[in-house]
Amino acid sequence: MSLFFDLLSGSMMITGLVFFVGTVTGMLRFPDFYTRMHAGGKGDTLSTILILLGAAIHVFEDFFYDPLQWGVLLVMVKILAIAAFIMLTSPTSTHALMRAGFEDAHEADETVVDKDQDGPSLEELQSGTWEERS
Amino acid sequence: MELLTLTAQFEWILGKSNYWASTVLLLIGLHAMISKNNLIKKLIGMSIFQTGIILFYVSAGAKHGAQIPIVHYGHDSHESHDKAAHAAEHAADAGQQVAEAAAPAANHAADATHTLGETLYANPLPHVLMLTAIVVGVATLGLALAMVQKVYAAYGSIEEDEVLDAIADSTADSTADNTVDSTVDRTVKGTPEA
Amino acid sequence: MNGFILGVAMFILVLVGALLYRVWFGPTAIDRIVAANAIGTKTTVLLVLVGLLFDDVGMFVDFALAYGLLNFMGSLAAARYFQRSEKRAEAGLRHPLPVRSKEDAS
Amino acid sequence: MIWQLDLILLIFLVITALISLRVRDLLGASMVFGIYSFLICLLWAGMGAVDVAFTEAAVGAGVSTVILVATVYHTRRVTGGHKRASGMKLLSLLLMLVLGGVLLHASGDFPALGDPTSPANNHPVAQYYIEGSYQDTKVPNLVTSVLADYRGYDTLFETVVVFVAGIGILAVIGVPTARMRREEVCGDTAQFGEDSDLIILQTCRLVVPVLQLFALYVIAHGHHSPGGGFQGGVLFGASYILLALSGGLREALRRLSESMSFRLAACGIVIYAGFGLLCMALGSSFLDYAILDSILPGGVAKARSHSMLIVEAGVGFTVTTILFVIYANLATRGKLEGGL
Repeated sequence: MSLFFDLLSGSMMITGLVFFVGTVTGMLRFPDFYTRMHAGGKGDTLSTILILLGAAIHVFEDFFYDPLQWGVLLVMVKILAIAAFIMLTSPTSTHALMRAGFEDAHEADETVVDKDQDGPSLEELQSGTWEERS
Repeated sequence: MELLTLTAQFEWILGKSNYWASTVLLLIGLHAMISKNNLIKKLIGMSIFQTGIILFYVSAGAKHGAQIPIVHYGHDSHESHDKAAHAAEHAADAGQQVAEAAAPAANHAADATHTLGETLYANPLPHVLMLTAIVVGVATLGLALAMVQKVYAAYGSIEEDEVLDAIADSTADSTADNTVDSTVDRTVKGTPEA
Repeated sequence: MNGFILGVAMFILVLVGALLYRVWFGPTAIDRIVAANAIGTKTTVLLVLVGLLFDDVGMFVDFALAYGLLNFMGSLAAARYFQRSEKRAEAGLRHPLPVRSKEDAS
Repeated sequence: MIWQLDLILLIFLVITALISLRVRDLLGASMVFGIYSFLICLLWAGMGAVDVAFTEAAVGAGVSTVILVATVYHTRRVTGGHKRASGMKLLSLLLMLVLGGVLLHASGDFPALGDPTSPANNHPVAQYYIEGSYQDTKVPNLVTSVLADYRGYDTLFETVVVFVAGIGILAVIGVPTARMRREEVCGDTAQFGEDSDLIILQTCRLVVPVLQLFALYVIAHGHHSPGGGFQGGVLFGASYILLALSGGLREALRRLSESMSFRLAACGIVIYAGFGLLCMALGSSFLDYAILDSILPGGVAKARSHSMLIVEAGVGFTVTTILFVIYANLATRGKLEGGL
């Protein structure tokens, strides 16, 4: 049974690390602010939550073998609370930063702009000159 | 100086690394405080200097293989030292309740923790000193930043040389510069890029 | 298991080091802020892992929780900075940025 | 001590310090300084200094970055070139070389890191704190008992320094006339977060109460886990700063006005010092809690433990309110309206 817990928490941590590698790669390699923000926002949150879940399972193992240790259960609940708050605050800061970069008139890289669509350009949106055609 | 083996050299480096790092941080901070032109940069340098000092103190109190300085007294103890501390606590309790009668037992328990106490817990004294230093540090950083804002309101710049030039100009004028007032909006005076 | 956790922590730390590249060369301030945000989140994880390594998570989880609650304050302040300086510019007040250059990295 | 993490973190620390001084955009430099504080918190956690790490976590993430950004907002964001700094730079480098040489040379005489028999660790005072303080006070967290009991004078005056820093900020940038107008503005009912983003507002609505509750937990539970008056106070102050960042400073000031802040801050110091005087009135020396045995329940050791809790609450009052005052004044150049 110990092996089961170890495998479960280990695999969660490794999955989290894989996502974090993706995050770092995206943040280092992507061409402009918006795409970097995309990588940094999603992968970072998910990898954090996965690794914290792995840690919570690792802590739960102690409780599983000795169910009288309520303190250990409390620690697990706290780790899960950290994961919950990261899930709440990290997307919020991503949203705030994306908005800030947009208002600061950052340019999108031309390789990631979809030119075929009949939508507004980024400059039109930022300057507020674009109006939706009915 | 005798020749050391590779592992011994590595251990020697590990033993000094924190002190070296704190020295480097001290020097970086001091260099920034002296040579940086911008006042906010100087303050960041001051904070780095401060962390260098804190690092030195905390390193002095670190011990290899020590627990964090919080006594394990609860029921969730696995290791033997926890049990020893536990036993010490019980014995001390007993010593209080039965007063002098149980004094030898309490002394014995105190001896048991005495041998363990040296390596069991990290030294709490540097932690206490540095903990208050951090909070006081942020309060003084706030005060310094307030002065930076005041300097900007008065001279329209936070670059050291520009501020010095402005001071030299204002003292060169025989009439004292009365427009430099806290309540006056600085749009009158603040033309930094002029 | 301790060795495994140490490995995970070291791996995260090395990746944080890779993020320092973005902090050093990030062309604009907001790129640095994004990297700071990611590093802050990972600090929370690393604190929990260090607690596991000390075999005493209960003592470390408290300030990891504090980080989980607080580490978006920096990005929030920066976001508010951009929003407010935008408003000041619209209101015709003197902008705090004399030069609005994209190549502000030295 | 985990030396692998320790070593990498030290290298990263030096790199981050260099970056934050090198970046010419001050907003970026402030955020890099935030990263620096994250890393140093990790370093202290890795060295087992949990209380120091907790303080650094709360201060670095919640307060220092935010007040740096507020100052950058009110001054200039980009630093200019160096007109005459080069001579000073050369002199400074020379000085650093000499000083660095001396310090590195002296470090050869230091005891190795983590040596349990080093003079600092072997000193009878440190030994006594480790061995005797739990018997004396029944407080498991040795740092708390040393902070609030054995070194009570020190902590009292550190708290006073924080208070004086708050008064100093008021004296330096406070604007008295605007402050009087401010009282009138406070009277009308401002809408909560009228100019804020909806998503940020709702998140902070969830986070702020949890943060305040958690801060109270940290103050109260500081006897048994890392925490105490300073950490909990910083967290509580950060919760008001967060409220000001999301819902507007006016909203935060409506909950905790500046005059009330100073009253509470003074109150905290009066609690602390008054408790010391109470000990004197009962016939012992200043801040000697053992004499309070006759008032507080549970024996001498428990009396000291309870006294520490009250004293920590006083510290918490002062730190909370002064940090909020610092932010409120720095964010608005002392006018307490508009601003960041």
